[in-house]
Amino acid sequence: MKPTSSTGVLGDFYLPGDALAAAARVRAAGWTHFDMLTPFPVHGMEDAMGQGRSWIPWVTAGLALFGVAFAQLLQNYVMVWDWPMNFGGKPHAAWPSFVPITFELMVLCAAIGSAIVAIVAGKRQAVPPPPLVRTGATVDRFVLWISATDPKWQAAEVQAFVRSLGADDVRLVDAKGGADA
Amino acid sequence: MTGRSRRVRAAVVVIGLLLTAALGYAFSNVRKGYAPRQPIPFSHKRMAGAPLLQANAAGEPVNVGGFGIPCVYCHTMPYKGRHSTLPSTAVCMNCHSTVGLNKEWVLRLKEYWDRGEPIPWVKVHDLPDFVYFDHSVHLTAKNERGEPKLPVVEEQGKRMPPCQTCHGKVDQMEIVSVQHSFNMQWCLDCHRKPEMRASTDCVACHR
Amino acid sequence: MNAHEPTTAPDEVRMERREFLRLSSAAAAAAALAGTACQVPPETAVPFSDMPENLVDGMGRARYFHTVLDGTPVLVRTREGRPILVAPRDQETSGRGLTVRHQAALMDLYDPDRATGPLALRRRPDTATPLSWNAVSVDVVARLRSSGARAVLLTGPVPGPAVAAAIAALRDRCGLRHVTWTPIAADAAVAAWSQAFGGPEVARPRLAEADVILGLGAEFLDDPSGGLDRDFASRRSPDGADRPDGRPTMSRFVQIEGRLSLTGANADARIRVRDSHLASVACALAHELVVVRGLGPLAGDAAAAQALAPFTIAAVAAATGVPGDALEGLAAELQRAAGRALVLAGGSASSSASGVALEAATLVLNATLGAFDAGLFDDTGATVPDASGVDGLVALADDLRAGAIEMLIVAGANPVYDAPGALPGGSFADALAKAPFIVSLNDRVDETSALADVLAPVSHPFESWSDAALPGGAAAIQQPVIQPLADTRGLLDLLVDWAAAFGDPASAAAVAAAVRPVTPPPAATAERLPSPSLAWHYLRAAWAVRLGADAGTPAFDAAWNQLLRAGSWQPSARDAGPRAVDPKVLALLGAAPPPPTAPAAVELQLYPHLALGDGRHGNNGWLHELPDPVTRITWGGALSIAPRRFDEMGLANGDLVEVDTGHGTLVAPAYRHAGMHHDQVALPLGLGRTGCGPIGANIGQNAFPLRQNANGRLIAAGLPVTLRRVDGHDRLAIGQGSEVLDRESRPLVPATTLTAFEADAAAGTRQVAGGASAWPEHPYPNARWAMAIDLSRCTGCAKCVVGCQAENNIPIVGRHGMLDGRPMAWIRIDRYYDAPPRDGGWDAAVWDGPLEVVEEPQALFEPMLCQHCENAPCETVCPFSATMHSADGLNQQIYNRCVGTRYCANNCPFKVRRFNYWEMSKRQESTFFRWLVPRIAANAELNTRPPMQLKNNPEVTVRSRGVMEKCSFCVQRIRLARAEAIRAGASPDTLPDGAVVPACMEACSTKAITFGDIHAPGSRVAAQASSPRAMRLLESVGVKPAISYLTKVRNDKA
Amino acid sequence: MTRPDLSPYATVMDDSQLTGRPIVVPGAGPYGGDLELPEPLVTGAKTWADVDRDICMHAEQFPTRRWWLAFGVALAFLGLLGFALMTLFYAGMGILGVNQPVSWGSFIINFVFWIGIGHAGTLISAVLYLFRQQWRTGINRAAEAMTLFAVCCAGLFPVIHLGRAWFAYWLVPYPNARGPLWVNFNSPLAWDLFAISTYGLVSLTFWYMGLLPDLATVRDRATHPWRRRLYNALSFGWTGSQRAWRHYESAYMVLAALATPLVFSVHTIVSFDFATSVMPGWHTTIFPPYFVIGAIFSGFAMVITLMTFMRGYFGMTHYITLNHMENMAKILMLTGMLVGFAYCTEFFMAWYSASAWEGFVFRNRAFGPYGWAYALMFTCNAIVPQLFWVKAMRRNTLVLFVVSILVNVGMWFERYVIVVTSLHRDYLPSSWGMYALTFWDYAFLLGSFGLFFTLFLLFVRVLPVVAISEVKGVMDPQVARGVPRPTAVAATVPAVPAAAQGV
Repeated sequence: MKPTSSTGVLGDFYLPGDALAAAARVRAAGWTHFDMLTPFPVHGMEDAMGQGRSWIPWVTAGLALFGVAFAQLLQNYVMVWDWPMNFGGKPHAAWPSFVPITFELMVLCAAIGSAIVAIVAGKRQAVPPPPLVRTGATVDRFVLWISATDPKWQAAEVQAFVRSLGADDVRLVDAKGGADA
Repeated sequence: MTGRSRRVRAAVVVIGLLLTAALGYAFSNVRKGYAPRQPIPFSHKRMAGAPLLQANAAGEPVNVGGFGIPCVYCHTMPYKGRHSTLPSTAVCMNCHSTVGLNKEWVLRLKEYWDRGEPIPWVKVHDLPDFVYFDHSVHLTAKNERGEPKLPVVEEQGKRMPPCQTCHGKVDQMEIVSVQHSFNMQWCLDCHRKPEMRASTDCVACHR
Repeated sequence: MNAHEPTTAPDEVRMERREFLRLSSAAAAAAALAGTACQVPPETAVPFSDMPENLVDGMGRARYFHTVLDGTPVLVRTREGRPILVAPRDQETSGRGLTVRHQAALMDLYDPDRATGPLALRRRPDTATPLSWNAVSVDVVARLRSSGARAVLLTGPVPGPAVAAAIAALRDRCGLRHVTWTPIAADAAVAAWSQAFGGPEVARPRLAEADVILGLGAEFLDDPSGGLDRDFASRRSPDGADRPDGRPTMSRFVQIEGRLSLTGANADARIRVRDSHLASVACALAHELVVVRGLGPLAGDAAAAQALAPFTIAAVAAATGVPGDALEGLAAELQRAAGRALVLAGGSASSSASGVALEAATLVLNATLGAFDAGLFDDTGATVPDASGVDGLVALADDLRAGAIEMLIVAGANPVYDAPGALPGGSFADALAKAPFIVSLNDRVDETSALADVLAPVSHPFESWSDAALPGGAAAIQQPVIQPLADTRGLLDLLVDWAAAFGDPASAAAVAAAVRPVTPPPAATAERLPSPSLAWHYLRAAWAVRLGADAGTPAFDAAWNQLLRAGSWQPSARDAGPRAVDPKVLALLGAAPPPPTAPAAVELQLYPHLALGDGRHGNNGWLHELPDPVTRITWGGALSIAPRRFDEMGLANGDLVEVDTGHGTLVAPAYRHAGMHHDQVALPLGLGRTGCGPIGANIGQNAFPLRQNANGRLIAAGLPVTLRRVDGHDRLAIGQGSEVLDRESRPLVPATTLTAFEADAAAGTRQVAGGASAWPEHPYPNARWAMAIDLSRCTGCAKCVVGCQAENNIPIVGRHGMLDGRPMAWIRIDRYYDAPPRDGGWDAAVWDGPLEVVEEPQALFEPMLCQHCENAPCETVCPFSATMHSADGLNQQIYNRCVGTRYCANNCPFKVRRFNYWEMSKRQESTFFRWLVPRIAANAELNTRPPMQLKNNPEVTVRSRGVMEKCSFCVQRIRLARAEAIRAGASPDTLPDGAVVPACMEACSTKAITFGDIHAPGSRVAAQASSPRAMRLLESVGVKPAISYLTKVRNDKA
Repeated sequence: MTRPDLSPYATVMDDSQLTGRPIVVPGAGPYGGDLELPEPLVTGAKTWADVDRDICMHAEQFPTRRWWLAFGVALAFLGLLGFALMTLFYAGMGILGVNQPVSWGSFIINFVFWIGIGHAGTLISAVLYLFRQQWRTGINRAAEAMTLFAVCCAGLFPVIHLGRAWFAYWLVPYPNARGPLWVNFNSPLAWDLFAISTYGLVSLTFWYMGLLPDLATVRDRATHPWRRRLYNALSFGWTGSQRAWRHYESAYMVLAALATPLVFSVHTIVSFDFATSVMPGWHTTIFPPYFVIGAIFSGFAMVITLMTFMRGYFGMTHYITLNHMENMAKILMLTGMLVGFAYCTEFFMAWYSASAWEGFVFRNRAFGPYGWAYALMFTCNAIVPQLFWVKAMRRNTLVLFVVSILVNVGMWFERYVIVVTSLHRDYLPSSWGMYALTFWDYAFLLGSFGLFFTLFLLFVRVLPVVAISEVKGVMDPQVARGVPRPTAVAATVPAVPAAAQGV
């Protein structure tokens, strides 16, 4: 079978600790196109997989600044520049009045933007995701996924390696989503 | 995602945006181009347009252009009152009791006159009821130098009242249609010009 | 198309037609396209077929006409032939003034419940069928001919000389008997003046000349039709700033009365005396002045001493409970002011059994104080008050019962509603049933018309020609200001028409002139149509005599047109020599009854409702909705009970109480009326109509039947009654929240005494100052509009309220709307009772009407309208930008932008913003929702029935539901003045002072309101705003109102 | 270090065995002392697979009769809301009790009430998340859903309370042909638009972010292909990939950090509606904290109400245990006392300011014609929660339920007191008036509950009502693990090479 980007090997673990250890060993063994599918986030996993901190907070900061700038520009354009009106004797640029909306737009841009970026970033990984098979990773399995796109890929070898990590139910999957144990 | 579905999606977005823009345009310019059907198809071009003499088959000069009747002959009040006023049928009958009685529409005019019934003209330049527009102040307002803020139009050696500024070249229209958007933005475009020194207070028009 | 026209059109025409078809289809397509894009539906613009010559300049502009209404000359503003405002004339010198009924006359004119043409009622209004005027006239003339003296014309007070002459002509020619019936008559005054001076003419007091005024139940401010409010207010100028001579002048006004009237509420000092004791108290003052102090021409007169003998101050004080020293002090004050003092009676108290004695004592007092000699009475302004007693009505009822009447014509009288309940032999309605034939000339199927055979509705005065007598022999022309809205005829037209049938030469001449064809009449109408100008011909002929020129001559035409432009005609001034009181008047004092022996007895006063008067305009929603200035009750009346008695009876406002006069009972909701005498209760007259139409029907209780007939006089005050609380509650629609104001905690009304004012001109204006503003002020380089309201001049008469309502298209919310707390009036007159602060506590504010405040109340009136604050809190909070400041300092409210958050109304400290909770201008048709929410139908009935819409001012947007509105400082008038300036080539930004007069200022007869541009040269409002008396409200809140209130100064210098 | 004996965990099978105190394992401490272990957050010795089944069950089986009953009642009230809306739009604001001095009435009360309710969900999610309160996992999903539905109800009222609601869109500053005529950014109502829509959107995002893994769980349990496709699309094809978890967790933390000040800002801005006005009784700087704490208070009360409902109706006692309830009771008591403190502070400030206007308004609040409402408010909000000083009361679900209802009654009346008593007697005594609810006011109030419960019941029918992945994360793996094999495999796995660490 010709490996495609959806081909790879899955292997199950039953405890988060086991999964952590396995991930660390996969990484130590030089694999790069691997992933760990878990029912809940496992503390320390990005460390074990060598991923480092997420860059999402930087996105958040940028979007927050955009929100602030947009809110200030909007309000000053409307109230001061485009059609200044006398509302209750207040000056046109009554800056305290602009604070709430500035804050809200900052939060809005930062929060919605961060969430969208995080979801998109989660989807667009260098490592191709496994095809949608019932991995059990949404129930109670911690599933190791090694993609066929990894330069070290050798189907049989990989399965043996995964078994050697203590994984249960090690199987090869292909693009059709079928598992081939 | 395939390229095809990508294109479909892009098309949907573009069409959506275009629709929104079109709707926005339609809503903002609902008045522009409005040219309702009138009970009598009065031709401003014929009545108010510039005369144009041409020789007919017999070589006699015939006016194929307009009669050059000034606007205020019929719309009498723009300098004095809020409304420019439509002429009463009697004004039409000043001439048409003797002139043009071979024309179908003149006969219809005469029928109205004979019945004593007013002619139910359809308003062309119809502002909402909450807008208080005053023709006279627009025509008589002077700037600091004492010149009319709305300049008098000089055309073919004749000084014409600046009706055209808003109403367009009615004397060239067979059927009168609205030439501008007649929305608040359009009003303000003029009112905001510094040299106009016009009020942009809300109560200038709404009260 | 005519047959002789060519059947085939020339080429040119066909070309045109093709062209047209092409273009019109394009236009239709464009219209359809535009229609899909929410184009408003096409609107037609219908010009005249042949424009009347005099309208050429009048399109879109207001035109003003002088006419006369209910005896007062008025100025009527019309637009395109519709009256839209009734206003006073500029300089009113006729000795008459407008009342709220004049201001509200538009609602009578456009009343949808007026009859639209003659009806054959046959005493069954539900099966009425229309009649033609021709049939009515033929029938009436035939019956008049056959009945002779057995025909009776029953009218209200005769409005003018022309109608009087026409009636006289009819009476002379056909033997018709004329009976007049005035429901509320000044018979006591007429009796006393006739006795004293030998004639019924009552001279007009010169309040502007009097330094001290003593009111004995006087009500000249409650009923300002005599124009006395102007004169009174002209002497309420503590700083003289608003007077031509610039000299301060304050008269002192002491009122003695039993019910707190609007007049008493404006008094500097007030003594509570029940109505039946007023005459005794007046006599006691007379005794003190004439007998004890020997003042005046009657001093030393034995007859006078004898007549006044029982009324020593001690005796009267003992009998009435009035402190003797108060009376002595008052007598001393009057003595000091002799020659400058006036004593006035003539209020509701004069309709008590001792009313004639009261009026007589008043005359004695005036004579004693030298008021007549000093010229404090003006004979050039003398009037003969309507005083037809009840005798005529009683005799008529007797004749009806005896079958002596064959035909009764009722014109402008409604005795079934307003006759006393206990006539000898039964009610008037029963007597009417005996009449074989009744024609009613009233304007609708009212209580009396319902019993008639034929209703021949007369036009409103604004629709017909007539004239009216003014005080001092002057007269005014009543010229129509609109064509009759329905098939009605003017009263004078009818009378002239009928008199002509009997050969009266003047009438016949008028008819002949009227039917002389000007243009050939349409052939289709075969019957003889008297021209609507029949009365015009009659009037011109009659007035030709007065104007001293022959009718038809150019000189007469000029004089006539001049008269129409001036509005009234003044005879050459008559000599107003001093009057001498005939001592015979002393005999009337004997009529004063001995003080009642049973002190616990409660007596009843029936007083004319301030807005509705005698109830003739019972279907007028503006009048019903106007809060009574004193009680603040709208849409109905209440039994006023003194606060202490009210509390003793354990009542709450609105609890039902039965009043028993011995020959009639009435159940009415109770009201805790501040300042009532403990032993007096009061009920308004003029309510409880049943036949006026759905707007006013069954609002309040009809108290007319409680009046008693005593020797030809109708007794309406001092009636002994017993009160009994009955089960039930009828909520009072009171147009005000709390009524007591402690000015120390809440410095909302600047008020002080003259003593304090002379010591410190800023007395009474102190309040907590506001902090500094965080922001710089906005510049106002051009005009800046502002208002000043002089509370010393304001009498609280509420004419401004109605004037504003008419000018600004303000709907009526009805009784339910007032009960729901949703009034719409843009200006209201707040009435407070001044209270000292309570001791101690972090909340010492007094607001709940404690007895010590409301038993002897000191009333404060404060017109409250949008203050157009510089720092308007309402503007800040509107998210839609529907309200903001204009460049000339107006607080603009833009209805078409308003979405109705009502945040502005919340944030208005003055609560002057009004929200359209319902659709008031359009009828909503859904049967289901009209059933589910009955107020939809109720509001439609009050506001949307044609021809009500004709009253609307086209210069002001009619607001839809869901929109906030408020006083605009009559911005439409400002904009019109600016437009006028632009047309005249002047700068619209620098209008001269006085160029803009808002409706409230126009309606104000006492000149309490001043409006203008504070930047204009010589601006009066700027001067007033910078006066030390000026106070801008709520300085501590920092809103900076554009309205300055000038201190109300109470003259405490006895 | 030896593993402590965790057998007490296994013995904790259900609510009745929870004590609300740590489990003491004698002698199990690292130095031989007693070891205090927290009681488990999930009882019943559930495995991770059990969690899936227990929670997804409600979204998978045909609705029970009880659900239909509840849904029917909720729908009836929603129908009432619809009918009332039709009447309102046809007849106008006049059908309500609002009038001249009291221009804001039940609609604004309901608005503030619902917005307040809507605060607990995001607070539980965000603030408790930031404070690492793991017990939040049992209730946060339902609480966030409650937030959203409460914001829906809240968002309804400012729109329909407009006189011309069909022009509500003018509040959005969009370019237009009127000049363009923009909005007035000085107005707190303009701030409200941004605050509430931001809050709604961020809460929705937060809630949806939390739902993503659980939607994948539902997908993976689905039997019908369309259902599978639907939930797959809804979960954006979630696989549980660590590479997605990494950004997910970061974003979730960021959202929590943003939502926390947002929660405080929203009610702060709502309080500005009142605090920036010039009305005595409204114009006060205490309003922002006062409103926020009241919102948290009422929100937690509503959470307690709903959780009682879910425990009883949907058998969620193993996930929403008495310990959860007790924790919420503690918060309720704390916030109740803070609210009571705010009430007293208001009076102090009114007295201390020496402003006659302010003094009168507060006296009138407590002793004026609406004193009954004030008494009701004070009793329900400041006195009744004092019950929770007694532990037995905190652990009695009936008491909790009754108190939570009372608190929300009290909080509704708090807004009633604030809105009505400040307006009905303000500066000018002449314009004082009274306010009373009409039938339609009640219809809208009840109808909004209909809307809320309809949405909530639909939510429990189609989505996991407990945050499955988060609950799994706080369960003891030894108890909850998928396959009951000994930990031998893990023990045999060699230690992580040092080279892989610390990268």
